[in-house]
Amino acid sequence: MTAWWIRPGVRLIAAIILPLVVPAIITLLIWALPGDPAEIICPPETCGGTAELAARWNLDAGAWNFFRAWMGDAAAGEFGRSWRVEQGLPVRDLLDESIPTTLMLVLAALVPLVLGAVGSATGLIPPRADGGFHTVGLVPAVVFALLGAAYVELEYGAQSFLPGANRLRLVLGALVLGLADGAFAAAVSGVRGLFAAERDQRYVGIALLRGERPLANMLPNVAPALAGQLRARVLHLLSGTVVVEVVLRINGLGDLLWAGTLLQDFGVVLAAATAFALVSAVLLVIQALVEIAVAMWVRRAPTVRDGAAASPVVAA
Amino acid sequence: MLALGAFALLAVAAFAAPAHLVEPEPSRSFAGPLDAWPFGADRAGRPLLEYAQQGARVVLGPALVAGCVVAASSVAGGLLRCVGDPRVDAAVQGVGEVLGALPRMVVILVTALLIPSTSRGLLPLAVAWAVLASPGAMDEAAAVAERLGGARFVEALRAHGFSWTRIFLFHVVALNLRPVVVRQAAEVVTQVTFLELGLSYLAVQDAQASFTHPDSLKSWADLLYMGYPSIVLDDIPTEHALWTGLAMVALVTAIAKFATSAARAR
Amino acid sequence: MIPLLLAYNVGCSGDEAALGSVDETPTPATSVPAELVATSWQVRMAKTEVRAPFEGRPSWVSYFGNRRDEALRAFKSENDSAALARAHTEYAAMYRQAALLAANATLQVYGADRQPTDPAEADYLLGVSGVLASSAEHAAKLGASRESRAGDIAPRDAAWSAYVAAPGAEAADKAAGVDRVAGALADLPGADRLTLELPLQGEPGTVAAGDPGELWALSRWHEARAREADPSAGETIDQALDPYRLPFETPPERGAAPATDTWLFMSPWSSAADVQYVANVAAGRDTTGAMATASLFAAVAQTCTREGNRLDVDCVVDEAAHVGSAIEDGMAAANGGQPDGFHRPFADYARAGVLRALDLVARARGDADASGRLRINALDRSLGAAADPLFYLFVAAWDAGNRNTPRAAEIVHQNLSMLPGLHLARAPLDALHVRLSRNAVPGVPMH
Amino acid sequence: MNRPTPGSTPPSADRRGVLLALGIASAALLAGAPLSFYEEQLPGTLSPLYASSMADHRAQELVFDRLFFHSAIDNRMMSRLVEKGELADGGKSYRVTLKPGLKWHSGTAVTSKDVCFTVSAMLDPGTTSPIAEGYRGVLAGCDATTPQVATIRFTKVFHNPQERLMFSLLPAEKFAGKTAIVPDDDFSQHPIGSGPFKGNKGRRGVTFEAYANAHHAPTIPQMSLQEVQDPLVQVKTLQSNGVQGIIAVPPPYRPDVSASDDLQLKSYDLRSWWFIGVNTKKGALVERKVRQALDLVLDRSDLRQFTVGVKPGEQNSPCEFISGPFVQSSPFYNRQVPVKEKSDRAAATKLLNEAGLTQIGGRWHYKGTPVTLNIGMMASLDVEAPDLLTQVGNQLSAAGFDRQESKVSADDWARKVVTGKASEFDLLIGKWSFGLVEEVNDLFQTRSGTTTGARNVFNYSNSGADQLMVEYNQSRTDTAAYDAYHKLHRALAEDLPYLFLWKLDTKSAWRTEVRGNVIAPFNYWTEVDGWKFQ
Repeated sequence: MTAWWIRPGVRLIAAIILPLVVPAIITLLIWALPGDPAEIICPPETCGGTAELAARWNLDAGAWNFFRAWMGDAAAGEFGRSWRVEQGLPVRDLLDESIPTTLMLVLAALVPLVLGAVGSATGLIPPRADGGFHTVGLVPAVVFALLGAAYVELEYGAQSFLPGANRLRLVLGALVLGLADGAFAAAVSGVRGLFAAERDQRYVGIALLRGERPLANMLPNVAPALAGQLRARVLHLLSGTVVVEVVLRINGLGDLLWAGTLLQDFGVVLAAATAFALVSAVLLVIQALVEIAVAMWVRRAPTVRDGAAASPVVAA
Repeated sequence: MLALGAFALLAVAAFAAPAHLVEPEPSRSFAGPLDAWPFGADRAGRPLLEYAQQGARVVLGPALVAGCVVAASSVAGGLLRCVGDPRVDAAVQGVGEVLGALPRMVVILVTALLIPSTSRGLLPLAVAWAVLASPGAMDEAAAVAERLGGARFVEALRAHGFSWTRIFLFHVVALNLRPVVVRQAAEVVTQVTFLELGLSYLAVQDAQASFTHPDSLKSWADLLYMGYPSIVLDDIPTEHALWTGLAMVALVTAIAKFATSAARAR
Repeated sequence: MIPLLLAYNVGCSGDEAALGSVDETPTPATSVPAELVATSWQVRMAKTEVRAPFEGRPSWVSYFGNRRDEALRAFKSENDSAALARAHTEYAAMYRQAALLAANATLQVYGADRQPTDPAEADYLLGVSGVLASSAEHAAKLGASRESRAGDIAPRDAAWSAYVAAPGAEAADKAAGVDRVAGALADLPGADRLTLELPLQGEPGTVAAGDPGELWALSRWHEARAREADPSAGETIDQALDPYRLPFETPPERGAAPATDTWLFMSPWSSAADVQYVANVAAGRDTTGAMATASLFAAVAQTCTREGNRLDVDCVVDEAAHVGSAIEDGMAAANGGQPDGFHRPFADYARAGVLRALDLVARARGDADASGRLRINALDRSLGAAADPLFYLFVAAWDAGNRNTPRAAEIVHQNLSMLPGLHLARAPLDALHVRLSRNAVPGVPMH
Repeated sequence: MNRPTPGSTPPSADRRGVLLALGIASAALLAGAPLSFYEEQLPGTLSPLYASSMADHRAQELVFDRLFFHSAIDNRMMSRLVEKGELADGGKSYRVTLKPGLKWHSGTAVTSKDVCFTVSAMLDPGTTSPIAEGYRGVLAGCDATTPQVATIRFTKVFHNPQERLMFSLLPAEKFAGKTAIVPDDDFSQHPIGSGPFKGNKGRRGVTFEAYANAHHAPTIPQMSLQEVQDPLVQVKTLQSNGVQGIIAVPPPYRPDVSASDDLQLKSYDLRSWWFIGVNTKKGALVERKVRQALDLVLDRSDLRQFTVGVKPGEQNSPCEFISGPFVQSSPFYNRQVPVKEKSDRAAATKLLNEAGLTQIGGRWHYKGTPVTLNIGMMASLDVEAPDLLTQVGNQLSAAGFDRQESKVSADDWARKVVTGKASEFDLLIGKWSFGLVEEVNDLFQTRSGTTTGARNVFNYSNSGADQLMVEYNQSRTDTAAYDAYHKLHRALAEDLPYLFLWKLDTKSAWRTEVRGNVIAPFNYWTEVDGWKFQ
């Protein structure tokens, strides 16, 4: 029986190194891309200042130097200005606008998922419904997003980026993220499978015999697995935000990452990727805490006394 | 049987896919399924069947490879848990946590841009996606192996005189890990299909070269992009393209579903 | 379905699906009285019996497609002398605008932007251009090329010098060599006219030059053919030419001339009164007040005149759209309430016509800015059947004077095949374009 | 008053609800709503020194004043800033006297200090801008003698100095005197100009607020620029009055616009011609006969019909074939060089055989290996001519060449193709747009540093062509220049570094409620003060 603290411990360590590992990997990958932004804005063939621009953007001293400088500034909350996505705008402003939007989008998309999970755990949602959810899940997020984008554009026309239309885009984005790409179907069937497997355990049978409710008994044991599944779902949603935000033109982190990567705006890409990594790290910490809490709860639970007192029901 | 049948259909489509679309035939522009069997035609009068075939060719290979990668890592996860060495378990879990936590689309995007535009394809992206999905699969397989009894189950079978290979390959993998491994692989096959559709559409929308296939091939995303206006706008004769695209996606998902239930049946 | 109508559907857009969808929305209030709208040829010709003389004739189908060369020959084979006179008159007007275009381009390239290496004979070209464009300063250069040994410049110079000494219509014709233009009714001479290869001064090579006088000769030749085709339409021909006369011409004094349906059908002017009004305005007589009750265009001019006798451009653009809709609805009413496919293209003639007429009114009132804006709006309205090559050449001549060569070159290029001899106007225009382009800031090709 | 909110084509029953809702929404929008229009793409920057696309140039025209400009109506050289301009010290400098009472959007006065700051900024090497680089060969310096008078010094005497002073004026106060202006300065997002509108760039569009000034009185209170990629959605939104204009309508959608009474197609003078660049340094394409054979294999009439949608023989079509690097109406176009409208497979096969290629199993082989053509196309052209890449591929394949097709993004085009580093391609489909100046030396002259051949796609090099282009540059008379380019046209039509396709007009679409909308060539918004919209 391995020590209970190993698994949450590993998660906490991962949560700490993630926000450092991800920007480092991204910097190496981006550096391998052919050409650089200074060449695009001021091509050496037609403009004399390429070297000067590269020096100003710290592109002339290798990947490690750029990464170190960027991390140092980022630690002080200074992310520099966007080179090409929103030329001249501080990346900090872009993050301030994008992170809340993406979090709202993901949380809104979680609502149907959580409801589905509770419904399947408690049996409110019958297994028969799974087929229907799978059919809806069939439609790729791209198609729902396309329909939503066209509808908003036609409905609001010139006003399609004012607060009213943006709220509609968020709602549509949440629905698309939550339902399409099989997200909802996977959540429901995943939780149902977990509880089904748990219900076959002996202790649940005993709990039934003792007249206790199975859910209360199963919950502590499945809590870590549930946390794991929930984290997987959120990561899946986060990954889906890139496509949904770009198609539905939502000013979120995914859209920022896509635009930054296409235009090789290194400052924006690193900031967006690090933000993603931080969200992942937070999820890891939450899962670790749940595991620790369950482990502590299990250790403090009363030990089962010897056979006679344990089963008054049997005696009756 | 259904899974094999659907898979065979898709494989034949992919195999028969033309390298390039046929010559345009304006007289059959946007012809319906009845006029241009079986799926109708596009604006230039070319059959949508070729779009479906080329889309299958783009998706099938890489999706299967990704499925195999996830299946392999899932089996590895289960077997390692049967070994029962805590240090190995911790190491596997540590790597899994970091890989699993990486924002998947971030890595996919940067990988997509790393590949020179003339030799872009779905395979490297599918493998990258599979590698990122492996930790989850290994976790689940390990949980199943744990429930079996892990190392104690193996020792019991050893006591019966079975050889190591028979224990691991037949008893552990074939009998017990099979459902979860097949389900994980099938899920990744579907996810890779949806990934291809998403990336293909984003390339079309942002006037970029395609990330997932050479531009001479069409993707199912082209069918969906051609068809979606017929829903929102009137007098746009492209509904048949939308249904064709959705039918293709349904085929892939059906294969995954049937394979999963087939693995669980025995 | 009347063959002519079928022809319209095919002729006007070549694509059935693109034909205008009929607008069901109610008629907007327009300031133009309904009875004036009713006098327009469009509304009158909505009735089949009025349109009958023009139905099914290949000549008018070619005219509808703006293939004026085919229409000219077809009128002759159909022995329609009145229509033949009109076609020749329009050719005369087009050649006059071509002559003005060549003159304006020559005045810019060899006048304003003269360079020492330009040929000596440029003086002759400036002279002729100065005569045609009424620029005495440049006309005075005639005579300087008397001893030129290049081509037949010397006799031309002498002829035009004689004109300057004793001006008069016949003298100008003699100078331009109208008599040297060979051809009969429905012919289109001019293709054989060669540009002059004038040697540069102090540098090797020659430059191709076009003599505006030759284009003037072709114009006068067509005018003569028009009178020959229909001797009774002399005054109508003069009146039709008035808006397009060259600055050095003095329009002949005359009363209002008749304009039969042959002259109005598919023309930008909606009624005879409009033709008279436009002719008056072009000749500098602003008869807006007097004709506001007879001419639709005059009514619009009166509505949109603001204090200081200036025209409100937006009001005119609005009225042009309303007149077009009013005419469409009038045609539908005349057709038993049934809108028809050809109503919209016919109304487009009037939509462009109002803007073209009011442009001339603004020019007559000395408001160059309003005139320019109305002219550009008219150009944007002259699409499909209403793409009158005569108006396009009118704009090209104006552009050449404004050194705006790209648009002028495009217009000349589009009409080369229909107007033999137009290459004479292209020579000075090309020279001006090359000179402007080589002196401008080096442009960067954008991808 | 104008026509009530239109519903131009009677919708089918089941979608009438949607259009009715749109009609009501649009009516509400009309009253006092901003004038909204779709651009081809969002501007990358509002800083005039770093404009890199046509969308950038157009947006900046709304926010800044150019010292001198050409009127869109009668092409006269005009200025809204300069009261009086005169040559000084023998033509090597030009003294401008500014009009009084001009203000920046920040409210401070426009003075000669700003004129000299703009000149110094462009001359400062710290300003890493290709546009500034262009002016460094022209301007030498500037002196602000009095608050209203500035004297701009040139590097040499220019025949027409005003043509050299058509740059946008920048406010000295915004940069605190620092003349090195970098691309990622805050100015790119929140510029201060003296133009008719204050610009504010967002992530999804740009809003322009009218700013009344001594020299500007825009009647439209607010304008909003939107970017949408799907042209079909753009045209439908325009028809339902969701927006009031589209800057560039692709050819396949123009019939829908011209068929509607409430919309008007307007011409926007941009001289653009399309080409297929040939990699003359790779494989079989080194052989001139092979290039000539490819030129004969292409059926331009079919290409045009299946992509741009122009039927053969259509009159006044916006798409006219060319046989050289100029539009047909240009004086530099050599009309003796015929256009190859239809394909001629027999002649092509003969040429290929003469070039030493052999056909094995229906596929052409060169020196024993099958010829595979790697065809690229600028990705954004797919909107104007849908499917062109596939059609070209089809025709070459039918003629016996294997091929591979791929699209090239705008960044890759700017970074690799234009700079001659795209050697992995065999053919590249692209487009060039010109203003008044149609000089093509940059495209075909042998590349050396940044002086010549700066946009030579495949580093084409031909001594004969170079000789003609030098002849053009050094010609002392227009005739010599004219003849040089005519000979160049013939030489290129024979040597074929490019397979020349066609010229294609650009058309804008505006609702009829927008009036007085005169569109200026290239810069588009020069006469925006005269535009009106209820």
